[in-house]
Amino acid sequence: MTASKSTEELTRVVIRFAGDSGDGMQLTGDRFTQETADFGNDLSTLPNFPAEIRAPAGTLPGVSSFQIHFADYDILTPGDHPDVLIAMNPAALKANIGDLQAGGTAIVDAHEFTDRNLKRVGYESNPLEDGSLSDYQLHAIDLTGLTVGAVEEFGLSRKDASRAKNMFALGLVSWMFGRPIDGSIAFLGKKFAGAPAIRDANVAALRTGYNYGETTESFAVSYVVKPAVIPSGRYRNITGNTALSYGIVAAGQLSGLQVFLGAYPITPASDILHELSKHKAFGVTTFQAEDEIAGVGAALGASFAGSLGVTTTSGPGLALKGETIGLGVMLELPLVVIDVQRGGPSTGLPTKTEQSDLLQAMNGRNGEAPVPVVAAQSPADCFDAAIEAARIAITYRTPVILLSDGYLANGSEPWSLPDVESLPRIEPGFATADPDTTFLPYARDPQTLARPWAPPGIAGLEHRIGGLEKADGTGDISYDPANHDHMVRLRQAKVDGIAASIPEVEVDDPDGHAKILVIGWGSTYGPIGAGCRRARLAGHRIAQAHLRHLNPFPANLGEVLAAYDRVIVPEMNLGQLRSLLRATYLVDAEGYNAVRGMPFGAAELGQHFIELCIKEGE
Amino acid sequence: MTASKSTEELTRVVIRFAGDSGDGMQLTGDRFTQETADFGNDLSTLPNFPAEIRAPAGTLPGVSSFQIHFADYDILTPGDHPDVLIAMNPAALKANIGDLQAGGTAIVDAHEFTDRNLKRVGYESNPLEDGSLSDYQLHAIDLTGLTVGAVEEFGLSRKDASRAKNMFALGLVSWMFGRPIDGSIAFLGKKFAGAPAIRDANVAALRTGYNYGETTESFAVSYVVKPAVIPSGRYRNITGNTALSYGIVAAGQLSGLQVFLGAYPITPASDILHELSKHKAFGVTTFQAEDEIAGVGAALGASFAGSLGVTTTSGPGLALKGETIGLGVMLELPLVVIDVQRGGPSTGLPTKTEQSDLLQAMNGRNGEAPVPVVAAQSPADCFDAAIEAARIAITYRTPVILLSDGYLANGSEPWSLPDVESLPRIEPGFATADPDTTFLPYARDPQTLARPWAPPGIAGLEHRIGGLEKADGTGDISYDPANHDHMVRLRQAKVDGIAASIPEVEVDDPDGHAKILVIGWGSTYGPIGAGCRRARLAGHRIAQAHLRHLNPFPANLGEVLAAYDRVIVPEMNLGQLRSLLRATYLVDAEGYNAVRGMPFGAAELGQHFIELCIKEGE
Amino acid sequence: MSVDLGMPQGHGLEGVPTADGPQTRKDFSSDQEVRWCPGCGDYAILAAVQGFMPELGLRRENIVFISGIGCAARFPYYLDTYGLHSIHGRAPAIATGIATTRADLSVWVVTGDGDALSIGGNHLIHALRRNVNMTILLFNNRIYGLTKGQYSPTSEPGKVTKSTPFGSIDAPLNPLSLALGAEATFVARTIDSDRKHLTAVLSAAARHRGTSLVEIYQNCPIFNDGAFDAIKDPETRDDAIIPLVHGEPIRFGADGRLGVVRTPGGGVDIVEVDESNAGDVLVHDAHATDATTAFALSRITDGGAVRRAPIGVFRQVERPTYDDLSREQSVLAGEAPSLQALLDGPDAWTVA
Amino acid sequence: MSVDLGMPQGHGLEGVPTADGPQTRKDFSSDQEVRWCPGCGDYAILAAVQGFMPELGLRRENIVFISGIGCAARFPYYLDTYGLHSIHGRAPAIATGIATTRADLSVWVVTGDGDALSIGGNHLIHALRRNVNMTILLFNNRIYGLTKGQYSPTSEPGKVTKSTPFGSIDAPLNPLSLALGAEATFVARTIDSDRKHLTAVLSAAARHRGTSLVEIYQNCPIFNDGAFDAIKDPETRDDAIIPLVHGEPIRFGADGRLGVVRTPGGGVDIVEVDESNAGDVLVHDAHATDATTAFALSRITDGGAVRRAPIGVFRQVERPTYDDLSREQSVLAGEAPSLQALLDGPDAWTVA
Ligand SMILES: Cc1ncc(C[n+]2csc(CCOP(=O)(O)OP(=O)(O)O)c2C)c(N)n1
Ligand SMILES: Cc1ncc(C[n+]2csc(CCOP(=O)(O)OP(=O)(O)O)c2C)c(N)n1
Ligand code: SF4
Ligand code: SF4
Ligand SMILES: [Mg+2]
Ligand SMILES: [Mg+2]
Repeated sequence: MTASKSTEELTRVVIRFAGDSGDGMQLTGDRFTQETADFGNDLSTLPNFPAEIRAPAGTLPGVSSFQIHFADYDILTPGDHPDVLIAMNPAALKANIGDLQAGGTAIVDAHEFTDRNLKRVGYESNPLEDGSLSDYQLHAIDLTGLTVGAVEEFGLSRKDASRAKNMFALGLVSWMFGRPIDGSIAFLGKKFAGAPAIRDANVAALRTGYNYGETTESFAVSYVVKPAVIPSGRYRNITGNTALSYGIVAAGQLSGLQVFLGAYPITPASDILHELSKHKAFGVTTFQAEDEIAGVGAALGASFAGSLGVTTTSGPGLALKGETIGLGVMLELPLVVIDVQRGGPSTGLPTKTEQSDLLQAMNGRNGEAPVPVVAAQSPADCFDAAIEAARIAITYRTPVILLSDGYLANGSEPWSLPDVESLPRIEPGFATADPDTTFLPYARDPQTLARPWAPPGIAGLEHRIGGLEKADGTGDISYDPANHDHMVRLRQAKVDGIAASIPEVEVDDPDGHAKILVIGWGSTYGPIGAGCRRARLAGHRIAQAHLRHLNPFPANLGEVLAAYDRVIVPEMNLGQLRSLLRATYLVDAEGYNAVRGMPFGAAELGQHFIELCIKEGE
Repeated sequence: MTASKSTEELTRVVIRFAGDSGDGMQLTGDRFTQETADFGNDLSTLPNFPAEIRAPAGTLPGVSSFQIHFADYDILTPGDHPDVLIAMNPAALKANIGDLQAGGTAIVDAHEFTDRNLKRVGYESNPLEDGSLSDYQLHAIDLTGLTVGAVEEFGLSRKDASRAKNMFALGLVSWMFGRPIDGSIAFLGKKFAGAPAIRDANVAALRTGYNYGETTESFAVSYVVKPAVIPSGRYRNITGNTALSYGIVAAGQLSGLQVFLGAYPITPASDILHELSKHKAFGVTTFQAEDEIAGVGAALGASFAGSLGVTTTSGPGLALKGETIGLGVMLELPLVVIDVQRGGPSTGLPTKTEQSDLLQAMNGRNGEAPVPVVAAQSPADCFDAAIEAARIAITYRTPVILLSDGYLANGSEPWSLPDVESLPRIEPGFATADPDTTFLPYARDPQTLARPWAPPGIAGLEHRIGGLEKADGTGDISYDPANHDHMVRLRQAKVDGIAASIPEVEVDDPDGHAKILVIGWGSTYGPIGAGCRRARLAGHRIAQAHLRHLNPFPANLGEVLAAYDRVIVPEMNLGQLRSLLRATYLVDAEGYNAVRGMPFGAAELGQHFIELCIKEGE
Repeated sequence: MSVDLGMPQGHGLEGVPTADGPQTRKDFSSDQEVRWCPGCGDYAILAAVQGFMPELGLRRENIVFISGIGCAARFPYYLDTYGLHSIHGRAPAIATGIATTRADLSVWVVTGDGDALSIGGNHLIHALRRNVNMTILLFNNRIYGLTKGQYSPTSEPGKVTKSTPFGSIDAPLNPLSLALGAEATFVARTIDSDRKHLTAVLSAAARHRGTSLVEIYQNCPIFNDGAFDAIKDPETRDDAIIPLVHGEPIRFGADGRLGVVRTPGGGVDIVEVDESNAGDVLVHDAHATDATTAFALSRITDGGAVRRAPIGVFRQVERPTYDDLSREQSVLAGEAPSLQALLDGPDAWTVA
Repeated sequence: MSVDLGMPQGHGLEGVPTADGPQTRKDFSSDQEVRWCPGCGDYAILAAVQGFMPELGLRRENIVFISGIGCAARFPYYLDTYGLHSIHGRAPAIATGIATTRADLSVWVVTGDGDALSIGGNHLIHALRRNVNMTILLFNNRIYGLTKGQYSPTSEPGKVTKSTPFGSIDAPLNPLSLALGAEATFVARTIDSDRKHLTAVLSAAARHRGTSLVEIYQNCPIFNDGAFDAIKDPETRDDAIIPLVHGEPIRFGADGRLGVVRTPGGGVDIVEVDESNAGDVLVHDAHATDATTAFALSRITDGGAVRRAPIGVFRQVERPTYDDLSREQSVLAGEAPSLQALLDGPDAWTVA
């Protein structure tokens, strides 16, 4: 960075890249994220794409965006309102300007602000000229023109040349925030190794953008966001879907089991199938089934045969899998069911996030069919959550539902890399034949109440099981009333007993004197934490707890809830955890609910918490 | 009745006919029931058949039975313990003797007690001879031999001749309790009109059995159970599945809508499909679909096209229909989903009763997908419950889940016949075209929040709807966050608002001073009521309430619950209503749960209530 | 079993009210913005359907389009008729409920290769065997478009996609063979880019009473571009497209230099035609009672990359439709007796 | 795509460990009481299977029977192997997971006409196209037994049952035509009452590598008694049963008086055979690459009452199996790299 420009220090920045679906905004965001990680900030990201594959160019539904929040301290959310908005066309501006922080910076590609394009999205006049953006620092730049100029020498068509404008924008913003671009240059080198002209054009655009910032007068200031003080260790940036996939791979390795994924593609879960299909070398077999029912059925079959059966889906798919999960409850076999929740009901908002499948996970099966439910709280946490789900499934011989959501799936954050050696092993404990005793497929481990897992292939353990009620011990079909009552309670007790193997819920209550407890589950962890921080910064006392286990609850949860005057449950649904807490603990838990297909904002929650604290005199 | 025998007066009797699946016990029970109805007793019945179609003759799993409880007062249950057991073979004796009242009467077909048959079911010695039945009044009669003798003249094969032994038994028991047999004779005449020899043999067996009782010395006493004082009116005996089918036929007539049933057979719901398939003349179309999903899909399609779409199933089928019901929630179209609950989870106990699908009905769909839930409380009540479900579905444009169960399905009781003219009409209120305004398929009726129902065929109302979130009013696809939040709440508010159209829950609290309230739903109505009677007869105060509507609850329910010190919720599950009450009203509702595939016994509940009352000093 | 009740049993549109006057393509365009990717084959199909609808001359309000989920399944939004964008794979089941209860509607199902053949395979084959009066347009792009490019049940083996980085290993379904195996009465194929042919096939399909299955080869430029190049490229298409015309010998290629003949093994094969063998060329009989030859023709297109494809109506035979028979039973059932009599039943008693 | 890795690609049982010594029928009888109705055809099939298993010579513990729901689906309980009585219609899907993960198991699916063709139709056709190594025994009694007698997708039209008091109105599926339309590699039919034939077909099916579909005509004396009388009654059966033997002319009837010939229309027909036309009789080729003739043969049995039925192996062709290819890809993927390296990825950084 030359001295000719002044720099300003910031603690945190939120940037949103927005453009047409074809403009490469996700890639741009990914690169900026990697640069930011390389630089050493803490960060959190949130991509946002349209439901359409590629809506007509220049339309509002076609806008795709990527937001990154980075800071010199540990942050919890991808940020509420961008400080900087990059808008590659009028549609992107229109769709996103409302979110821009007052006084924030808008960088737009002036080239695209033609009458035709403006009209297409309903702008009556040109916002770059009509003064409507006067609340913002507007940089209207001919990004397209500058890019085309910069890459002239590589002999690309004008269309191809202009395609590199996202790299120009990346360069410019990288300069603004002092990001190192070497990594991105290397990346482009690899990505376009087969197409040198395109590679060179992209690199040139990137460099030109960077230099444009440095030389142009309109950018007077660049910003410094110091590296965060982060616990020492190795890190990488990771999305929830990737972390979850790795968790499944790791669970296979830790248990020594083959992994079999039976899945049917569905947004936003498909990427787990995509990722896992690459890892055959790790003993992972993936099966793209004809539908969700076949996916879970094949997974259950694989579990019967001695693999770790896994199935991935989203809400509508989970609805279809209910009957088969119920069979898994009866068969008492390991099965990991992953639901990456999206906006519902029905097809709903397929690309948006929501937490509205909790009660479906709890109850979406006929009969008394209890199933442990586990949830991930951040993108990187998906790794641990997946291992935990597999641990429970294998140890207790039961289907387990693991809840992620659309935000976790695609959002990313730095992940403190685990040391593989230190990850706990999972013991499948297969049954062995004992010539002196008859094999009882429904005998119980006294500790876990788990039954023996005896995949085919071992002489002496031949047995037949099925979905009809079975006699305790033998597993024979039984219509005996007392046995049925016993077995129903036994299956419930087995699931309840898992509580003994899970950590108590921890409360973050800095001085231990808060009267208000905020409790959540899943991806609201970040926003709730950020909201609590704001309340505390404003001088209030507020406690936070977050649940990994939704069924069974941690053993101390009742006590924890009872220790507070008010219990607040923010959820991206109409109050599903809240109703479970109320039913279980008779606590007058209050909801804070928004079902907008978007994560909560930290400011919104902070505001709400502050108001509550003021009322309570906290 | 001749004077040669003495008679004894009883107020109530429970009789169980038990035999091999092929012995015609259900028919025998049906006939005895009809005779009893003709005689004027109040009654309640409970058939019980094996899961196997026809298990090998003479085995325990092959035993089929039919129990009837009749009395000179209004009764509520089919009875806990039979006073009289008719056992057509050793298996039937073994399977049922444990239930017989101490001192009760056992009538057995001695002919079947051969060494081979005894051994088959594990009798080491002949119970008719070894004194093991000394606690009972045993009548070991060669029913087979007597029957064969009685029908000799009709020239049947010995096998065919012996088949009439169930009629011999019916005759004998009819004599014992002074039942009129003319109706049964007429019935046999019709049933076997095409086979005169068989007809005559059955009639002869029936008469001979009757006369056998009257003439044989071993039956010294016959019994009188006086007609019950029953409100005047016309009555018939009816099972829940038939009543439910009639309710659907009636709903079609009352609304003027065609009825379309899309169904896939499943025990114990199949008989509704069978019954409705007979009623094409009433505008009922039945479609046996390729699976449950197609069944509900076709029903929803029919609703879109302007019919009343109905689908029938049991638990596993409901699990499969979840996704489509969710579509119905989004489309806001009428749809009646009937779940005749059976023992779960998974295939469970297909021929047994249970109440364990309540939470599945509430939550078995992705996203926030609220659906009204209605339950029937007795066999005859299935008629009213079906009409109520249809009323809500049509009026509020919503899927409604109607819960019945295996006991209601096959159990029967006298039904006070409604006067068709007095049944309330249901107004479909189809949308009409207005040339001056654009049609808004998601506009709202201000009262009900229902949207317009505009089946194809009307010019000017053309519209496209689907499972993606829709903009308020227009119904266009909308990804707008605020709109989604609004619509999620609107759909919930519509369902909640149904409470305004349902009666308040009534409490049976004779003097208004009970401290304990027992509240239930579904088929436990009878046993709970009988249990409360027992507690009151024992001098205790106890209140009873029973819910027809599980979602939304009646408006006054919270108040009602709050008025009692203790709230007891007996359920044939592990506490599903209980958890809903706790979550909704924060009331410390206590469960009384048994999951045995059988209705509660009145004595068992009575005992439990009495203990509670004693503890509470009531 | 089937009785003549003067019920609509003629062509597929009998019983559907006709329009009062002429219609235009605009009458069938809804106000919704079309949201497929630029260059998607779905646009051409939409244009063809919108252009074709006025030819049918039906009242717009008596037309219903039902779809499942997928790119193709957005179709109903763009037509100003009644429409239902349902859930994945279930459109044929939903349409069965509509068609069975409403003889006065023209019922169309729009579906994709994943929607119809993967999750929805069972509903498809059951609709076909029942022969419910509806027209199913199966947009076959041999890929899952909406979920961004996984292989589908019609993708060629070895296909590298996001979910099959090492190549797919499933033999694909041939939609037409499957339909013929499922007792279909109308089976046809056409191409997104050939508007005239597409329109002709749609017209035949709509007029067929029963379930008409029309496979439409549809290019997905984003995830499976060029899947049908062999039959679209002017260089190769003449030798690749095999038009089937009832009653005509099956000849194709420049100047009809190629023809389809039966093989001794019972199938069909393609030969160069000259005077010596012109008489052997198979004369297409779409109305053959036996579906075997139609099946043989469907096998010309194997599961790999499309190199050769018969287009046109493979089979069209008459069989009573499920919905007509259902309505017939209702008519035969006669007038409703009194509801009171039904409720009372034969065994009611009176308590005074 | 397929590489020779010395993996089991031979017959269907390659890779399954064989028994140490001879086995008897008793080794395969479990201790569970058999609970079908007296006279049910399922007994005969069970006896045949129990009798046949020792012939296979496999270790009992490496055999798995998977079923759905129905009377037929109780089958696994009675065999002393590993068994899974699953849920309605899903057995082929569950078996796919088992077969794909375990090359050392002999996988059998037992299903009914409702289980396989109604609710389970989709899983069936997808198993067939994938050619997963398993043998599917489809007990076709043309009725729903377990739910007490509703018509099924194979019931003849007009069937009066509890759910169709006025007669059914659906054209039935022909299980073999459907399978052939779904790219099946092994398709056969046999009869419950013909133990020898049943055993021979089972043997061929088990040895076929891939999905073998065996339709077994099974009498349900309770709800559909006599459905197969024409082919069982000694009076009529000779003219009704058409045995298919690979490489042999298809002749049947007393002294082979009848034979199957091709028709000019492309199908097959039955003629009286004499010297003049003996040469025209079709020689059965179960291994024909083209499935057309097998399809034609499947059409001999129409959807009505069974009057004539070819039995034997209609089609048996080699095609790589899904499970072998899946395992092959795993082998090709090589040794697992380190898990740590996977987690770290290429872009990790270190904070000191
Ligand atoms: C129950 C359910 N499962 C999965 C999905 C995700 N999904 C939507 S469309 C689709 C496949 C689309 O492929 P195709 O039918 O070929 O349509 P195309 O997009 O290619 O037109 C899938 C898997 C869904 N919406 N619902
Ligand atoms: C999800 C589900 N739907 C319906 C049923 C009820 N059911 C059990 S078996 C069966 C059909 C049986 O017919 P088939 O497969 O022909 O077997 P069969 O009894 O004739 O041997 C049905 C409908 C069920 N058990 N589960
Ligand atoms: S993804 Fe393919 S099929 Fe879907 S809209 Fe785009 S081009 Fe068309
Ligand atoms: S109902 Fe039919 S198929 Fe089922 S066991 Fe009885 S005879 Fe066999
Ligand atoms: Mg497709
Ligand atoms: Mg059957």
